[in-house]
Amino acid sequence: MPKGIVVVDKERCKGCGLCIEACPFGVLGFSSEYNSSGYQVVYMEHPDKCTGCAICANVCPDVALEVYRQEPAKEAA
Amino acid sequence: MSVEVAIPEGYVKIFSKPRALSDAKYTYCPGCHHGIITRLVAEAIDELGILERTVGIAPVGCAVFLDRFFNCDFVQAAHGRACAVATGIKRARPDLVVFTYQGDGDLAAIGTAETIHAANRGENITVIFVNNGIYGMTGGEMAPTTLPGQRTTTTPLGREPRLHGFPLKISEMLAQLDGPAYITRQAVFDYKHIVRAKQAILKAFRNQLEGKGFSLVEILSTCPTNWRMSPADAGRWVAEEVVKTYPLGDLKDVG
Amino acid sequence: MSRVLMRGNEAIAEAAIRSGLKCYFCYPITPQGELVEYMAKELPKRGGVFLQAESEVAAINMVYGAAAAGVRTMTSSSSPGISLKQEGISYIAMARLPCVIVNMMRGGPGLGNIAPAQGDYFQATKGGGHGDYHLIVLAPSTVPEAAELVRLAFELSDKYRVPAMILADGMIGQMMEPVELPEPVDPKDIPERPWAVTGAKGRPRNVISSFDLEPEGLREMNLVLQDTYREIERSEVRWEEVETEDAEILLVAYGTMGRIAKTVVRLAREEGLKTGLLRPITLWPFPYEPIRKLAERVKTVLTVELSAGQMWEDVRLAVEGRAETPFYGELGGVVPSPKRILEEVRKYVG
Amino acid sequence: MEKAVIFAGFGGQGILLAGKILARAGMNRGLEVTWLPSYGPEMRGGTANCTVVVADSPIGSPVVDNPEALVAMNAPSLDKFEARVAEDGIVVVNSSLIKRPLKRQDVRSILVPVNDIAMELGNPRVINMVALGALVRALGVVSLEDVQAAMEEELRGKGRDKLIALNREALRRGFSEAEKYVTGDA
Repeated sequence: MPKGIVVVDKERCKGCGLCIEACPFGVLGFSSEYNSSGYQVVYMEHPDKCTGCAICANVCPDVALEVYRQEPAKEAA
Repeated sequence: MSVEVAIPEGYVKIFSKPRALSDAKYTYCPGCHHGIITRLVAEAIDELGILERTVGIAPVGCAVFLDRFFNCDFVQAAHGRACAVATGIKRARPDLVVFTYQGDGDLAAIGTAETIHAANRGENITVIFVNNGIYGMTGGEMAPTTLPGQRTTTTPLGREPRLHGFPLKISEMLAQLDGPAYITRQAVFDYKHIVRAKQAILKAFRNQLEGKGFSLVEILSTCPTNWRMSPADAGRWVAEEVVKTYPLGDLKDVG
Repeated sequence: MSRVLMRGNEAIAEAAIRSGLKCYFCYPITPQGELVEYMAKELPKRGGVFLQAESEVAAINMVYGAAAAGVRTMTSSSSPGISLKQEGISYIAMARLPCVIVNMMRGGPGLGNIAPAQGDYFQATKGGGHGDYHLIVLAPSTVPEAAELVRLAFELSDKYRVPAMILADGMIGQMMEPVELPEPVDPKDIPERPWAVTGAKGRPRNVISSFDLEPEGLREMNLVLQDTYREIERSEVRWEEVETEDAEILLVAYGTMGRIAKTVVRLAREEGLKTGLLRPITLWPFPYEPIRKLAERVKTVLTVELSAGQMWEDVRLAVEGRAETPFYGELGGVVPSPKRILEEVRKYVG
Repeated sequence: MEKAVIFAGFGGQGILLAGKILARAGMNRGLEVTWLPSYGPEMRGGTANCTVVVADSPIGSPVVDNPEALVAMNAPSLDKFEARVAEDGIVVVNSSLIKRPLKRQDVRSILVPVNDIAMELGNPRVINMVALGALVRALGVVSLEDVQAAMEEELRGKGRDKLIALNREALRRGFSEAEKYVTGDA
């Protein structure tokens, strides 16, 4: 399981690509999908590489990304 | 969010849209830094827990629809007059947290007088000044902050300082005054700078809560549409070129 | 002469340059952005001065200065910007300085929106700023006519030393049509300005001023203005009539609404409704007399405007009870379609 | 003859240029034309449309209730304008982005996978020319050669000369794509 998951709000995404550029691990890419406005939306091209750092969401100008991270297991101790 | 993805167990949400923002989609162009700056202001309002007593002043320009994006009270000001409107609100109801959000045309051209005099009076307001060196909404005309040589629709051969004046350094000017408490210049072209800009915005709001007076955060921004650059190239242009004319950092801080 | 496909804003700019424009001052506002951009690109190349001011207030005062210095000068803006300029326009009117002001009207009041509207009719035709004055107000309804009226605006403004306004709206500014541009003016045909401040070398000094603290003096200045206005009212009224000969109902509409009304006349005639149109081209001076004459013959004079009924007041002053004078208007930048107006026509005729 | 077309899509699809090229082609034929854009602050990030009227006599209203043709480049555009198309009118549908069938039975739909054709041609930016080519075939007021010439006038000397050949081809592809829908036409 990857450490992080990025969820794209396809209707908010304007396909500017800033998140793709900013991701340190090359997780994101353009999908072949267009939203109803006609923008080519972003998706997790390599989900296994995601660390859940949320840099993508921070640079996203359209607040189109939500980020989830795996809870640390050590809390059980 | 219109999201259908099921998140497996064991994951926690660590980033989502701030509460201060509404569900309305931004009207900014793809890749425009305005969207980041707008979100940072909303995050600051969330973190300080002041949504219910905040009043924003929407300018004329690309952020003219700002009131749609926020969940707090808003007033729409005439072009350039945001600081005067903010002054009136703050004087009438000092308990409110009042901020303006203005572009360079609004704040540094037609509103220069209002800006300088509000700063000089030390009005206890927070000013977010988005500087992208161009008039975005009207079609990419020269702004007072346009760089020398920069092509705009009203400087088709590039800004020539002898004809069109020099870049107006509003933050440096305001820092000379006795009125302001905090004047800083930030940028949002990468993660590190976004984090710093957020801290500056938080401080500018905290200053108001503590009664310290006029705080202005200038944020270097992009206009991919009118600069005719890709969003990524526009960010690099800020990082490599714009900062030479507009160096980042605090210009005044009374602490 | 060949036709060029141009936006209204660009056609106005080009026509102004060909009319001998020397100095243009502006502040950006939609929907006249292309006019500003065209000037920025073209005017300096052709020996003129283009300057983007820090505000409309500054821009109109720059026009005041350039006009005082004796050159053909112009500014352009849209409704909220024109409101800001009113103080300066009042000074210019009293100082008797010729200049051209373009107002590409948008929806108001306040910030309103940038859709086409005609809510600035009162402001344009009744003065607008403080004091007793008028502008010569010309209202084009097509892009080619806009180009033509720019030339006329400079000529009338120079002839009477009264500022002239082109009153159009965002639709005319933004749309494109084929235009035949006017020939460039011969500088020799631009009237001399012996009153201008050009340096008092070899002549008594010239003073451009809009005030006299002595009431008798100020009255004299006002009387000169009023005499000029009466002369303009006698000589410069312009209008167009369409199918008025046998009309039972007369539409009165200007600018954008004027051209839409032409389609309404066509549609109404197709249904056998005897409909005509009077389209004022000068809004000040207003065509009271031609409307009055037609009101003797028709049953109904229907005013159609993109406002709550501003020109309607002048139409009723012209008709003075000779016919019924209903009104149909739209607000907020909503442009009624020809069919919608036809519904209004059917209420009164047929 | 007076025919109106609404071109609609989102900002960046080249809608306004497509309309302008049709207007120019009409003007070059000696016809009367008007080109009326929707304009505004939301134009770039939102929807864009323009209305072109081509006529053989002076045009009154540039605002049109029921256009003879609609070019719908994305789904919101079809939603917005479908109901207004004149009876027996034409709708050029960008079937790459619009998956739903027309609601109207009394108009002719011309399905053109505009984005896919543009990708085949190697440049997604020529979608507007593909759509315009299809419209021109269906409308029949100006010829393919007329719009190709008008397109050249529009692009020449503006740093876009290199794109002329590609745009010519895009117009032609759109034109022939519409062919099968209009066989039997004069």
